Amino acid sequence: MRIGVFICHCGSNIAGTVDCAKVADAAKAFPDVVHAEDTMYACSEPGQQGIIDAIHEKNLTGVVVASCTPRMHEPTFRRAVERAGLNKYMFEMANIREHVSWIGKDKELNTNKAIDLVMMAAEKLRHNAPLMAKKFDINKRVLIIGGGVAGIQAALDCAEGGLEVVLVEKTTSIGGKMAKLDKTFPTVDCSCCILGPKMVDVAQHPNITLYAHAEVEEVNGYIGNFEIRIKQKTTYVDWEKCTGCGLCMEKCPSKKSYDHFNNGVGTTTAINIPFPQAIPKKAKIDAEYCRMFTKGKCGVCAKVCPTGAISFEMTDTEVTENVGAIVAATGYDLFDHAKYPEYGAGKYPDVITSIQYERLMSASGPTSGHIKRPSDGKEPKNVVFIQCVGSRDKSVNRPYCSGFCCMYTAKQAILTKDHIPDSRSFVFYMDIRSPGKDYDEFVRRSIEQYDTQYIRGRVSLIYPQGDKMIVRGADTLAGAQVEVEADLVVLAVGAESAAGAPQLAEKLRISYDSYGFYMESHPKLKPVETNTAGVFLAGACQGPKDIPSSVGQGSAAAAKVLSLFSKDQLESDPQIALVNASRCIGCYKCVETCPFGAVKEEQDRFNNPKARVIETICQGCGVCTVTCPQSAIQLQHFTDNQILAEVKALCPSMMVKN
Amino acid sequence: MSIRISYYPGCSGKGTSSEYETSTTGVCQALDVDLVEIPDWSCCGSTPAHTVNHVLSSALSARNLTLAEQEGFDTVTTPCPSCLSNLKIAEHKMRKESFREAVNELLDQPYGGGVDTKSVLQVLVENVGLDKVRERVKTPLEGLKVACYYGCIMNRPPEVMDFDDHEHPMAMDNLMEAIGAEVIPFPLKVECCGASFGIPQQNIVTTLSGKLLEVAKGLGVDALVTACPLCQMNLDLRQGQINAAQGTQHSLPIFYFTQLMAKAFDLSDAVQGMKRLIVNPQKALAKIGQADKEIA
Amino acid sequence: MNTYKITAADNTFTAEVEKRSGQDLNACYQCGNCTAGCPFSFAYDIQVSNIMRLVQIGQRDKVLQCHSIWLCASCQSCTTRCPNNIDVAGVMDHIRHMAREAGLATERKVKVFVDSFLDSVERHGRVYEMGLMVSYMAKTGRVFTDVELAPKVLPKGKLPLKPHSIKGKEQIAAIFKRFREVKSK
Amino acid sequence: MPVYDGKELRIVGFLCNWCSYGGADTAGVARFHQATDLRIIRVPCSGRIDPLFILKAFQGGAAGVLVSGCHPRDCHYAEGNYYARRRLELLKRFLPVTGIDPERFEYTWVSASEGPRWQHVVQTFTDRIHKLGPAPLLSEPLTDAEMVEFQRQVEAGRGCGCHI
Amino acid sequence: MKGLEELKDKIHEILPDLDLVIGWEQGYDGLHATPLFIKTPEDVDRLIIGPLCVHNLATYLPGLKDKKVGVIVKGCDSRAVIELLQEKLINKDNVVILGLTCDGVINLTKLGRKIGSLGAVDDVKVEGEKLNVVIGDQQHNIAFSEVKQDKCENCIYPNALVFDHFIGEPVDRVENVGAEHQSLSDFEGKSFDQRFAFWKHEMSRCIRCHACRNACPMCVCRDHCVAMTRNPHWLSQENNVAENWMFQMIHVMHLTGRCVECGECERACPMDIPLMLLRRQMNRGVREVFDYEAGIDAQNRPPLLTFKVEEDNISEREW
Repeated sequence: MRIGVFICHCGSNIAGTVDCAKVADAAKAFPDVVHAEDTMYACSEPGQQGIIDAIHEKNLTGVVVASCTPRMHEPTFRRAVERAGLNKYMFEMANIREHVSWIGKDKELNTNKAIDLVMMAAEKLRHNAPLMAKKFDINKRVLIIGGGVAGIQAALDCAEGGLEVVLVEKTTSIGGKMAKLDKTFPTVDCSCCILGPKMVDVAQHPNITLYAHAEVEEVNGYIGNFEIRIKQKTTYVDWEKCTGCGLCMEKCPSKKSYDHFNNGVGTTTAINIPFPQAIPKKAKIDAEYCRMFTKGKCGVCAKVCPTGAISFEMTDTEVTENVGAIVAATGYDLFDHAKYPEYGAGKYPDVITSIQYERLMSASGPTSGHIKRPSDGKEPKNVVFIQCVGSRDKSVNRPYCSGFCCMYTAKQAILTKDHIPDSRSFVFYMDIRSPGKDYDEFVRRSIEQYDTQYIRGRVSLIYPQGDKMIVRGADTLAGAQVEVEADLVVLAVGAESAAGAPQLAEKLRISYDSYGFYMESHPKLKPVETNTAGVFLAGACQGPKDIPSSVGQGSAAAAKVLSLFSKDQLESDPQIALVNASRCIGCYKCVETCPFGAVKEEQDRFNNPKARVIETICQGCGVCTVTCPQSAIQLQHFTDNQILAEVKALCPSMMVKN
Repeated sequence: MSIRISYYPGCSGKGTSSEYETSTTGVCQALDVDLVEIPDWSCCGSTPAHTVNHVLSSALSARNLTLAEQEGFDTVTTPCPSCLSNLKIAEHKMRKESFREAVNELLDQPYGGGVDTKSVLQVLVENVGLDKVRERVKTPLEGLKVACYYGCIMNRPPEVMDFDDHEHPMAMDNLMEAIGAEVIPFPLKVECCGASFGIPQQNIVTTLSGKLLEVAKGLGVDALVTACPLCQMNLDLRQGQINAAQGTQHSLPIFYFTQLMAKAFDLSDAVQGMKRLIVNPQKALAKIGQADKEIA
Repeated sequence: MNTYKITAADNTFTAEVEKRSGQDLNACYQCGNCTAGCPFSFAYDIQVSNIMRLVQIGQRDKVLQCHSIWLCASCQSCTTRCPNNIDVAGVMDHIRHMAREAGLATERKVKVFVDSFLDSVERHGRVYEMGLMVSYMAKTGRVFTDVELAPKVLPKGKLPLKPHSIKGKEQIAAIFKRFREVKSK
Repeated sequence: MPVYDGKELRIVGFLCNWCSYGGADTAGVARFHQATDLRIIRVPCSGRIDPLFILKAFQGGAAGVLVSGCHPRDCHYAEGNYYARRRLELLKRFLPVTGIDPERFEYTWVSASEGPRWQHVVQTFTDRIHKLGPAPLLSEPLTDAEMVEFQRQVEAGRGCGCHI
Repeated sequence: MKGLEELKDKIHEILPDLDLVIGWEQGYDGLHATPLFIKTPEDVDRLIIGPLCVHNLATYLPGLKDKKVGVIVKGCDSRAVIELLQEKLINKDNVVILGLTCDGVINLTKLGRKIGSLGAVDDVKVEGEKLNVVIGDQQHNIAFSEVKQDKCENCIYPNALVFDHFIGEPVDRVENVGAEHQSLSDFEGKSFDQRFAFWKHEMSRCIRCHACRNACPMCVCRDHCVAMTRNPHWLSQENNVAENWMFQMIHVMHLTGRCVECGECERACPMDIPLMLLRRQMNRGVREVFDYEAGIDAQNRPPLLTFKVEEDNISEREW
């Protein structure tokens, strides 16, 4: 083999703490290395050309690049060596940036370590073999999980692009958090008026199949061919028959049910349609409150329903859908302020959350858009907004900024003045974060034109005195403690990952961070991809996001799916397991351990039992390779010989006396 | 089933809070809690010690923990939150080796660690239990409307004190309810009364304790119930000073929770120590049982 | 007000406070929650969040000479509610230790009260409240401190006129003695 | 390359591509400084790690071997780390009989987002290995002169060299 | 071992339906038994059973997978059969198991240490607990317990666990059930360095003859053993301590959760390397972590071929 080695400086990123020339020099002495050089930016156009030229000039048959993590640029360099006519698997990378120059301070030690890593890569490369990808058919349907604005956008874009879409929504209506909002910043246009038509489009689009009140139970398969098991949770109402007339809601005697859509502001009936614009507009019985379930008798809804849609015996059902790609758009949840006992831990009726305030202001809300405080129904005159409740707070394990609270608080202060002209709004804030088109102007408008009193400091304590809430905070700009006698306190609760997000991630086999937000493939360059091929992200499931960003990501994910499906066949990754039939004794232990059922029991022409790997099913984990005592089944590109070569390079047992 | 536990009365129990001491021991006896006083216990150092030096403060506390340990106890109980805080913090800090060594350097006998301290309140609520308290009640305090004030350090910082909610503690509220009193939630349960500044900075105490009395008055309660000698002294003994400074006319009795328990248990007057209170509690105490009569 | 010369500031001060208290003061983002909750803020000359800031920018003299550090009662409001889990009350305690060691005591009465208290403990093993009052009044010259309370307290038998010393009071005295020896090293 | 005398010990890491290798990258991106001893071998999944690779490293004189994969339930391949956990736990319990201190081998779980945790793992493990010192060797290393002779023989075609 | 005549009768009865039956016969001297492959009724006459019948005949089964085979097994040997069935390495339909009860078999190394040369033994008789060894006109009377195989010392499976025909009456389990072999705890008295040095010395004696592997009923790879190939290249052909050590490690690791402790490896080793120490340690781990013993129930899943999401005895490794 003729190996070429390229040591990247990455500007000063690597060269700052690694002597790249020395590494290249050392590499020249390695077996089979015929060329070694250091280069400023290996990934740049001239850098890649240099590699291609060297392959041609020196007749290289394999290439090692020592630069950043292979998780970043391995595909880049593989394409480069392919352009030069080599098989792209005749390439290895040594990670001397993330694993060397960025973590070690001592240049001498770093250089020595870089030499080791290059040697390991070269030794592995000596055992590499060209691999060829196979092509397989794909199912051009897409599953979108979550019917908030991001999921709606992704669904509509995919459907418009001609794809069949399966949309699964956890609650009984699509619309997500946006459907609950009164107005949106910075335009103060009606949230439901701009979202409503999109929701109707989803309902009417011939390419979209909507499963509301449903959840993804199980995901099997791989890019191009996923099999999804969906649980259709019982509603006790036959939606084929339900016309959404609402007669059941009028007659239901259990009127004190928790109103999920209104976040507990006001109550609803045990059988209900969550809101007038709901899609699908169908009723569901909340068994926790329904008298038929709690007391065993009632059945009023069943009697009044004109289509006979009520069925108390209904149970969960399951459906299976086959798709080729998945978009997770599961959104976020709001921080539970019970974790702040100093703010009453949810016990004071006049200390409410921002989303409850949205519902209070909404014309379709429980107060028909009149702001009335929950304790006594009076119109509040002094309204205090507290920012960063469950954001930027290490003590409740929420150190991150939720990003949108500053903006919605400015909006809510403006709307408060619109609703109650003689009211005063006070906003306790730490910093105002308003990067975005017309965002900061909007905050200034709240301050300058709507006389919102912004107070820089956190609130330490809220307690009731008479019919007021005493809010004790700090004004750090004045260097003083301050107190506000408030009629109503609105907590700007931050975003946290949706309930059940980690469990879904495990089903999808994607990663999530310690707060439950899904990990994108690359924070800058692959913001809607995941590390699992065929699974994409949209919206706040990846991290807190406002509406424009969520919509943008919904479209971006749709574009990714459409471009994936622009081909009729996909290339399979050849880094999969392969059986050496002459070594296989047919014990089928690999069949037992394969997580994907990718190994099949077969017989050769002499009727000897042999294992065979089904290429399109194998995902390349290598569990089988370790299971096999004869090492007959080998994971390509990570064979025993390749890994042993690396181990032996580091721990050369032959360098010893007998 | 009786409980045997090491007991640290604290200096004020032998002086300004003697009624807390008598009612505590009386109530514990009535509930089969055997308080074994630490022999020859010494002052924990209170706030002054830790404001001077943490090693000194912990040394003064640790001496007492060692004495309890030698008696074969792993838990000490004390009525006083200030003592509680010092003993608990000493144990907490001394889990760090370098700190423990520095403290032991000051001591005749080194402290080995591992002795926990609980407030009497915690022992009554957690070890004795509200059911047993309810059983022991002879005269329920029906008709008496109280608010419970816990003081600032009984539950804080939560990672050290490890008892009840640190902003809205309920232990005393539940206990008062168990003996029949009507309990109004006090919004400033853990707000500071001014602590030991009564002597050097009287205005601090009159302002902060004045605030507490003001809020309590707004709730329409007959009395405040406390668990801390310093809080009780600031609110009771200095109520006149507060009235003078704030221009108010408060006359709100300030009980120790153990006094009201003694009352409900029908323990002797000497145990109850009601006469030792500065603000006359008779009017409030007269309400007990009145509610029933009104209905009748 | 002075211009703080930030670059000329005393870096060692910040480091010393961090080392003594074991707290990371860089974690403080000046939200003001400590000031917001502090019951004593009305009596402070510098608010606690401002003290944290002044420590961050190394203003040793300003901090050690302030009155607030003597008026903090360690009620733990700040520590309990700090969003960055900083033990603010602990930091205040340590700054007060540093002021004491530097011979500073802007609130002399507070210092004298503390000294009198510990004096009493050192002498008797426990606090002798009556003796403490006498000692305090003698040192401050404020003979009428709480004198109006005397008629209320004395008949209640709450202030014993004799100290009750404990048997092991020498052990307590030894603690103080060793403490002073260690400190003087 | 021989290890740096007095400064480094030979520590080999086997990391799964999806979680722990990513976690090590995350630590690098955040510039979380770490001891330099560790050399990482990237494998697709902890389920690909044959305990024999670890013994092979010890055979070759490794002072420590660290394995890290996705947290249980988070495996990119759904089940690989469950198999790994069984294999590695048994290896760790087997090692004492060989005379290799089981403290020289450790396995753990680090996700792609856990940069700080990775730093902590590396630092803790490296410190531990430095306390234990260099590994016992099955044979004495060649002297420089013997090494030259060995290479001469290889070049002369007398040694097969296939074991490099 | 009892019931030779009953056994012979049974073999005569079943032989017509089988290709062969595997048993033991007297070897080249009075001391050695050797495997007997019975194909004709005449062969049956040569059959012996007794304390000399050390060989685990299950070792031959995987190689005779397609034949109809009868096999005679002691309690310990039967575990190997079960493990082979568990791993589907043999087909139960093709095997007829003749189960014996056993009160221990001889360890020739131990005997050799007692009587010096093993060269010219004429006869060995067992009389109760006594072993009578005849060499020419010399007679050695030795307590049988002193020259038993290690595995017999605290054997808990004296009767065959699986059988189609059981010969004789099952005996009760002996005392000391389940106790770990003394050698392991003795070895643990040594420091890590001493243990390492011990193996370094033992492995310097290993001649890589592969007898341990060939005797092992679980080593079914045979011609495809990774110790004998360059692809993959786990071992070089160099004969040195490090490579010998690695060879033995491969053997142990490939037996993880499978070894039934029949002791054949150690018996077969011409250099008397105490290989069972390694296996006992591995089995201790399997027992502790999975509460599992290999070769007890053919329905059990070998521990490395399965997993639990929450393992009972593996603590999550928090740092």
